[in-house]
Amino acid sequence: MTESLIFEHSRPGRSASAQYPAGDFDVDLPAGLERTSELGLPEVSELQAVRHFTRLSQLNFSIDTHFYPLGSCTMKYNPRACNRLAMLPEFLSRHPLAPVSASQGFLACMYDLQEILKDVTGMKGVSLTPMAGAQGEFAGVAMIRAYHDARGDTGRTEILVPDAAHGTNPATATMCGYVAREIPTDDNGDVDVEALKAALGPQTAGIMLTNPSTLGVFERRISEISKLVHEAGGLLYYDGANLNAILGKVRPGDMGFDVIHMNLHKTFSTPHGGGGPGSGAVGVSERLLPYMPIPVVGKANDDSFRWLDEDDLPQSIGRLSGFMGNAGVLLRAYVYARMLGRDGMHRVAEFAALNANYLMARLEQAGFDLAFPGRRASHEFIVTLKRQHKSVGVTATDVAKRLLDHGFHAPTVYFPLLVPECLLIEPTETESKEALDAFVDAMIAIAKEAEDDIEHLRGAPYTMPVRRLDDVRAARQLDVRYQPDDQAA
Amino acid sequence: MTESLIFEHSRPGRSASAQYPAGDFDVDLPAGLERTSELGLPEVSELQAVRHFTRLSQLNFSIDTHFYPLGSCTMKYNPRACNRLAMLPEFLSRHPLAPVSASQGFLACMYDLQEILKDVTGMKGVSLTPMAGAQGEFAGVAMIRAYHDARGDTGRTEILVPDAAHGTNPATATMCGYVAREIPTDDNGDVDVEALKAALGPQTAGIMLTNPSTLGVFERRISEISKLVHEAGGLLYYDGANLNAILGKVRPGDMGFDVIHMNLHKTFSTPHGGGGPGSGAVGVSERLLPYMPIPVVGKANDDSFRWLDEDDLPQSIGRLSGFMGNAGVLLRAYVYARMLGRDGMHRVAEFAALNANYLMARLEQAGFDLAFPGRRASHEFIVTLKRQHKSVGVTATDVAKRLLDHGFHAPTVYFPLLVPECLLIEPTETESKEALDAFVDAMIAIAKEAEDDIEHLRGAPYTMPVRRLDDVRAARQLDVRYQPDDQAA
Amino acid sequence: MPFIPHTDTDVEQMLGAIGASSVEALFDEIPAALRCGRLDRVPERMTEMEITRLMHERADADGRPLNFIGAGAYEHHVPAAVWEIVTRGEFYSAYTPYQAEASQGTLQVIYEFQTMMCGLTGLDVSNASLYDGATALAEALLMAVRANRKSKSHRILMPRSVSPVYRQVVHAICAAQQLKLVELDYDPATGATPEAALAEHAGSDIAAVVIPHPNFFGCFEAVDSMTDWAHANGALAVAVVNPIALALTRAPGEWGEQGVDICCGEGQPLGSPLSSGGPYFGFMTCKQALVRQLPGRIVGRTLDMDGKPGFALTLQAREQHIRRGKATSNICTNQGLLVTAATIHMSILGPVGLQQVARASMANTRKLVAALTELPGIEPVFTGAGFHEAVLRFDQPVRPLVDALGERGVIGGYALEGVYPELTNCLLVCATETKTDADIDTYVQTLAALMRPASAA
Amino acid sequence: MPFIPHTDTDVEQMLGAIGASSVEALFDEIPAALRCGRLDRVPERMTEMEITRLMHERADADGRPLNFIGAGAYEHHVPAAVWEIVTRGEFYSAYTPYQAEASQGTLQVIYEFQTMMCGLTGLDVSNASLYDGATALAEALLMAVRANRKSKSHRILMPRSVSPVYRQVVHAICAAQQLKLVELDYDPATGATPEAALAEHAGSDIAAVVIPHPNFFGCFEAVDSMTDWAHANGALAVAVVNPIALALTRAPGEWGEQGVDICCGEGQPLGSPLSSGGPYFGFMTCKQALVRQLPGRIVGRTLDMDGKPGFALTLQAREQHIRRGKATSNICTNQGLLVTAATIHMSILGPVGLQQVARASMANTRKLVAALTELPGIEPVFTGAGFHEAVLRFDQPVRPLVDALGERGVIGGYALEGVYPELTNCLLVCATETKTDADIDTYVQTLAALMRPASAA
Ligand SMILES: Cc1ncc(COP(=O)(O)O)c(C=O)c1O
Ligand SMILES: Cc1ncc(COP(=O)(O)O)c(C=O)c1O
Repeated sequence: MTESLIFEHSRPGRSASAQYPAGDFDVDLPAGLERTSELGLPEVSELQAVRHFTRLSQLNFSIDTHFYPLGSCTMKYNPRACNRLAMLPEFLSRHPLAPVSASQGFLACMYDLQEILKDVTGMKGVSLTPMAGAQGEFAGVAMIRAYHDARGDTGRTEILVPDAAHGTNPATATMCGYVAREIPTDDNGDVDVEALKAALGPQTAGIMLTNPSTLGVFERRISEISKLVHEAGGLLYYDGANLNAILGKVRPGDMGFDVIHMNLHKTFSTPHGGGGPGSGAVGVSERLLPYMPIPVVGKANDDSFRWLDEDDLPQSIGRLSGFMGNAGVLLRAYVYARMLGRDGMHRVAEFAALNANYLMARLEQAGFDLAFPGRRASHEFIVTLKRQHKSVGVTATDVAKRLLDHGFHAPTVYFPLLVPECLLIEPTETESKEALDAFVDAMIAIAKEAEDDIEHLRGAPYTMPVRRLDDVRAARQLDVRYQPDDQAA
Repeated sequence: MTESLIFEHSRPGRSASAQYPAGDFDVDLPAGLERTSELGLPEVSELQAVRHFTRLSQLNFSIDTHFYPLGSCTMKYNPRACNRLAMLPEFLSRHPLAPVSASQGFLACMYDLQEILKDVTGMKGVSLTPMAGAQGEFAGVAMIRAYHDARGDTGRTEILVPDAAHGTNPATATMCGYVAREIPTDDNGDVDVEALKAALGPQTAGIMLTNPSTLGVFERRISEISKLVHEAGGLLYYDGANLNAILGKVRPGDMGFDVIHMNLHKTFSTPHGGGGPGSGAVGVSERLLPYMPIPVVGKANDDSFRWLDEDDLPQSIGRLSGFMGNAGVLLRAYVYARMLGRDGMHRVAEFAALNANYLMARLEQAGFDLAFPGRRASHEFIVTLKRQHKSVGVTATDVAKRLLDHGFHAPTVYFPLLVPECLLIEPTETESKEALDAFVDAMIAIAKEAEDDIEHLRGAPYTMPVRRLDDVRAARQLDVRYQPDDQAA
Repeated sequence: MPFIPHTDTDVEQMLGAIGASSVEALFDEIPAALRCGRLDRVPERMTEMEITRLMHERADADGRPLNFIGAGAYEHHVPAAVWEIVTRGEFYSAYTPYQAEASQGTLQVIYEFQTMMCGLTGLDVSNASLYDGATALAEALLMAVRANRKSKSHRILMPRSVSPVYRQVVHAICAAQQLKLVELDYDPATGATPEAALAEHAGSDIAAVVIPHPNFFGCFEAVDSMTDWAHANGALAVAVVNPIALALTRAPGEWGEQGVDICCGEGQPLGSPLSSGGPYFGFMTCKQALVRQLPGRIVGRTLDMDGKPGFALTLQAREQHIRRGKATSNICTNQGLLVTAATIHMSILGPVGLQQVARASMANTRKLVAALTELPGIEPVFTGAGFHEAVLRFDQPVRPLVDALGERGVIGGYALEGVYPELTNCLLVCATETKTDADIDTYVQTLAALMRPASAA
Repeated sequence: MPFIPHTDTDVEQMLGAIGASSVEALFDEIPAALRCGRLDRVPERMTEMEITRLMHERADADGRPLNFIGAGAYEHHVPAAVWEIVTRGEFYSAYTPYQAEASQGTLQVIYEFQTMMCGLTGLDVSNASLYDGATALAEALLMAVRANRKSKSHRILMPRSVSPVYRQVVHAICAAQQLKLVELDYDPATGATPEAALAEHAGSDIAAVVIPHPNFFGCFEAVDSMTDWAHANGALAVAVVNPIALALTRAPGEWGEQGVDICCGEGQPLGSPLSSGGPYFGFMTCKQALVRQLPGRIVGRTLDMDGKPGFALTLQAREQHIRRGKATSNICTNQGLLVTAATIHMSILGPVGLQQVARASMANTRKLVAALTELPGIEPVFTGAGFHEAVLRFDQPVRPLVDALGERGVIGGYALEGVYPELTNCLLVCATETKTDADIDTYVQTLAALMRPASAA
């Protein structure tokens, strides 16, 4: 099953005329400014568009159709109520610059959400404006910079980043004008504290950590690390993309972190949408409060809600979006948070950990190697195929592609980079035991196939709309837009 | 791709607890009335339900995914706006017995729709309450009965029905206490007027016709038939299930019909929903006005809208539904009618006929036999495989099943019953020429396959979730509910 | 041209292939005298943007008042997931599953639905839906008359405690087939049908007895003895039930000694929004022996050519498209999409959810009754325990109160005197799980303010 | 336990398989001192029914006033089909298409999107989105600095007619990488950047010139000469555009002699509802030569093992997950779902639809300006022809008027004095195709009633 390009359905003169105003309008463009080339948009009927995109959608795996144990991505159930309620006509039609008098309903939701996020992270202030994790990181590191700058402490040029960190961490450090310096991981998956000590110094602006780390294990010496970094004059940044691991169990604020971003599109279950939108709300400790990105929602004396902007936070790192970030995503997160409630927050990490540890135990019993045997899984864990790669040549990609044929989305592969042939597996708390068991069965079958018929395995997937795709060709013979005289690639 | 039964996902103690009130409630059931057996409902999580039903949906063909030329069913595009607007929270939450003061918005839509339907059918009154075509037929024939009864003309016991008529026509006559008497069709697809004359008499209560008939051709002698039936003291019923054929071209009222039902789920594009809901609004001529089913929407002196009920229409055939029929379907039809507007109404039949006649011409040119060559197609037409059945043994079912493999829903097969191995093909006005051309290509390929490899053709479909199903077994070894100790059928 | 994909070139080429000079020519078999002119009363077209605005305005005009009416249509919470899935194109825009292989989604949903309805009602077979609860009862009675082997009678014992509208609909649909409805009065104290009302008809030839559960007043009938009485008197027992009540009460298949023969009802409380009265769906289940008299579609599980299980419409020989004038009913299109909604709704709520909804609704109506009857001049009418509906008598005319409440955003109940002349000044009220204590208080306060002058008078 | 499927038996069996005594034991690596207590500020859970009601109440509190603000977010009709498809689970609940073979739907949508954006902007390559228009401009300028081979300068010429918020965002994001924004003032008569403002910087080392189209005031700039000036001075030309304007005006790829190098902008007008400011999406296209500097994801068409075409993410070596500290940007998650909406929106509207929307919006703003300036005390500020936005000066303070209008259900415009101190008493107003003559009249009448006393004063 494949679907031709929308442009191939196009015929000159066809249009969905219920969708735009008819008639001649009086417009006067400056001479010479008129459009001369085609717009390059397809000309199709409404039915053709509906059919095309409905069919395209069916070519996707998604949480709503498949178990999707993609590590570090928290593919859990996205309650449909969140979508429905965020899309009430009033919310959809509210202009971002509408006066606060016509915005109290919306602002109340945002204010409440800020309060909830403060509590679950143990931070003192929350700004909702960052539009994804990476922008939250940017906001966080920019606040660290603003903090040092405000104190005239301008010699700090480095941000420390564990080698296992997500790529956005070093990339963010760079965007904030810092040099990212890598700290190695020890054999148990913990930060190498000796190496950290060696790296710390007057040039240290801060460290970006996530705990549990992207290796899926809890950094047990966190208090010590926190002390070391603070003593060196640096601040601690918490990459809270994966708060699912600890929600209601331990709070970044209590671990000594100064700033955190959260991926609401993971922990707070807003949808991933095939690549976004996300939301990377940031929480800060007392000392970073003045630097939060604006706007933030505050309460006026009369208990009505109002925007806090540059007048209220003159030292803010400023604005990071045209308005206040991904408002509609925040509404979804808010609805989710209210449906979870206090006890539900505590349960998230409990059942995420239960599922991860169960799946880890079952896979280990089935003969798979864990990257960090003997450790607890957090909400995720790593299987390494290093041994099998050596013995029969199987790769993480082979297993990933074959899982698709078994009706499972693949785990994250080749991240973190330091574990060879790694599968980072995150089942999330919303999956049933049966789903996990079925996944184990598939993994066992694939391991057996690797032994018995590695060639067949390398040909996977067999049941998807396309067979394995040629990435090298994609990059070398770049074809990134349809041109009518194209032959099919 | 198949999906296990929802019951197989069930585990005792599992539930979607966001969806119901928690807590102990004080209820006092009469002693001995308490439930003793299980409810028999599955116990699944919200995600499991969402995933299960999303996956099930993908097993269906539908207009939104496939060309669906199902004759007599008018599978045209269902504009998404109709759905969205009918599902505005206010419409969804309106109780049917809410006072008219809180119902003016809804009633205005219904009143407007009545007016539009009057105009397009050329009738004097419209009642929207019947819930599908068959109930519209019931209402219509019941009005005919009420008319005769009111005049004391009680000896009329027969309803005439052409042999090509839809099964609902004779079934309706029976439900209304009449005997259905069949009138044969001549070789051109017209009613055999001589046979009609012979059948008419003092026992004739009326005739149920559709024009164009279910054979896809226009009954040219309709005025004569109308005159004959009226002269015999009978009334004319128009089965308006397929108004797509004539919308804006000729009106049943002008052809002399006394009563008509419309399938709004066909001509007015409300969705078929895998088997309903429909709407079978009825229109009547002057003489049947007093008998319309209630309620109807009227205007009060102050131009506000109000219900017309038994007080206003004391001779009404009565109520046919708990409230006023499928209100939400009527809202969809109303939105559609307003988006079409006057010119759009005229265009429906024009382009439905253009598509049907084009497809008919192309298939004839490709060597297929038409049931009524030399006639114009209405919105649909019939291909008969009689010749090919004789020569190579191919059946209409074979072609139907093989079309599925080509990505097309099958036409209607074996209806009308009098044409052997028939395919009743209705492309509708919302399909593009390319879709029709692709269908012709598939038909040609299948015809060739019938010649070359009939066995392979008989094995079709090959690409659906299941192969051809055993209907005989289904009826003989009746398995109509899941029982936990079942083996798979 | 909204919804029409044809370009000028398309039209030209197509006419060429047909050999017609114009689109008009395609209608040349229609006698010229019959051709219609402009449709003057159809307004000019609106764009989607314009109709969207108009519909919003009309929706706003009706608002979302606080609703305390039940009377056959109940406001329950429907999980958002239900309609987000139901309106997926593959369910929404598919036809009746005539081509089974390309309709396994719809067919499996119906099979699961049938299983759930059999479970809830404690019977063996379910159909795939009828139009609504009222027509389901009409079809059930026609079926009972066909199916009753002990009696050729067309007489039906019909309690007056059955919804008056249902009784009207049954009359409208069944009278032409000579069904005779014999009314049984209710006990003015309990609101239920007294044994004596049945006893009166002992020994007379009766096709079926209707047993409402709960009845229109929200009261429970003596379902066991009514079922047994029917069977003892050669009649079939036909239950008409609110499916939510079944979450807490004994299944009709288990009433009396043998259980009812046919059970039907309004499916709306299972996932259909109030929506001005429809689309809802009627359901019907029966004992295995009666399956060939069951009207409407039925889905069965069978095997494909490879021996793999799959689903298909079955026993179609009962239906109009095969049996024509001798079919079990003329029904064709039914309420498929609502069945899909119900199946998803019941799956998401599960047994516990449905029970909790039932309990909360009962408890809320109790609270509402308690709160309203604290106002002077309002008394409960019936003593029997009831489900989520109750009848209250006022010391003053209720219609003006209902109107006045309506203007204040409270839909206060259904005035019964139009349908039960003896119940003057009586209101049928209902509070489902959707009502909070604050809502009940709003009702009471609003009403109190309105009643004061009348009570004083 | 909302959203948790585990039964007690499951938990027991799972702990058994793990060899843990309790769920708590799974957290035994967390130092006890760090374990958190109850989350006191998180309220108790609400059922879906309860939160539904709360959200309805909050939505109602804000209502649906008549909106005449643009200022970077435009109210356009979005076909119902768009979001009914976008929110299908397969799009809504999928992740970034890392496993290409199981994500062909999303990937093909992005490929089609890229094609459309290249078409609209007249450039060669598009990415798969950035967060929003403001951050897209920031990324475009970082990219320009990286990509400019003629200059190592970090200076950017930034017209003051660019949205003030965009300039703030660019500053917040780019300052740490040493970008210097050099402001160019606008001509107080035309509202556009005068040639002289650029000329001042001739010969100085500049990385890029920003060209807004239309600018924040709704005015058109001299796009051709600005583009040529940039190229003549060794700078890259970076356009920041409203995509709707491109339906009627020359593509940035065709401005001046060589076209702009990079084009970016806010994608919101292409199918994203206003939604309080987001989620929207930023878009960015550029010349082929710059593709390796383009931030964000890019989808390419390639072949599978059988030689069949398919789609995959490509040129990932630009991105943070591969290049880490040296990536073109830190962006990872982008605005995929909005891109899906835009692709469907553009497909349904097509070229004619988009042009008609643009024309109707321009015409409506003209009408609005004409109607408002008929009131005494209101004058247009700029003479130049503009797009669907305009600046009006009042003879009295505008903020109180805006507030008072707001209370009457009219969102009257955006007061400019906060961001342009020189534009005291000035309002930026906008009327898209969604506004009728009656709406404009409502605005005028409401305003007239409010202004009278002040004008009289
Ligand atoms: C550990 C970690 N940090 C940061 C990010 C970046 O978040 P986003 O993709 O929302 O920018 C992710 C997710 O992709 C992540 O898993
Ligand atoms: C010609 C004709 N008459 C009547 C009907 C019955 O309509 P419904 O299925 O809505 O009851 C149909 C459709 O099935 C039909 O095609």
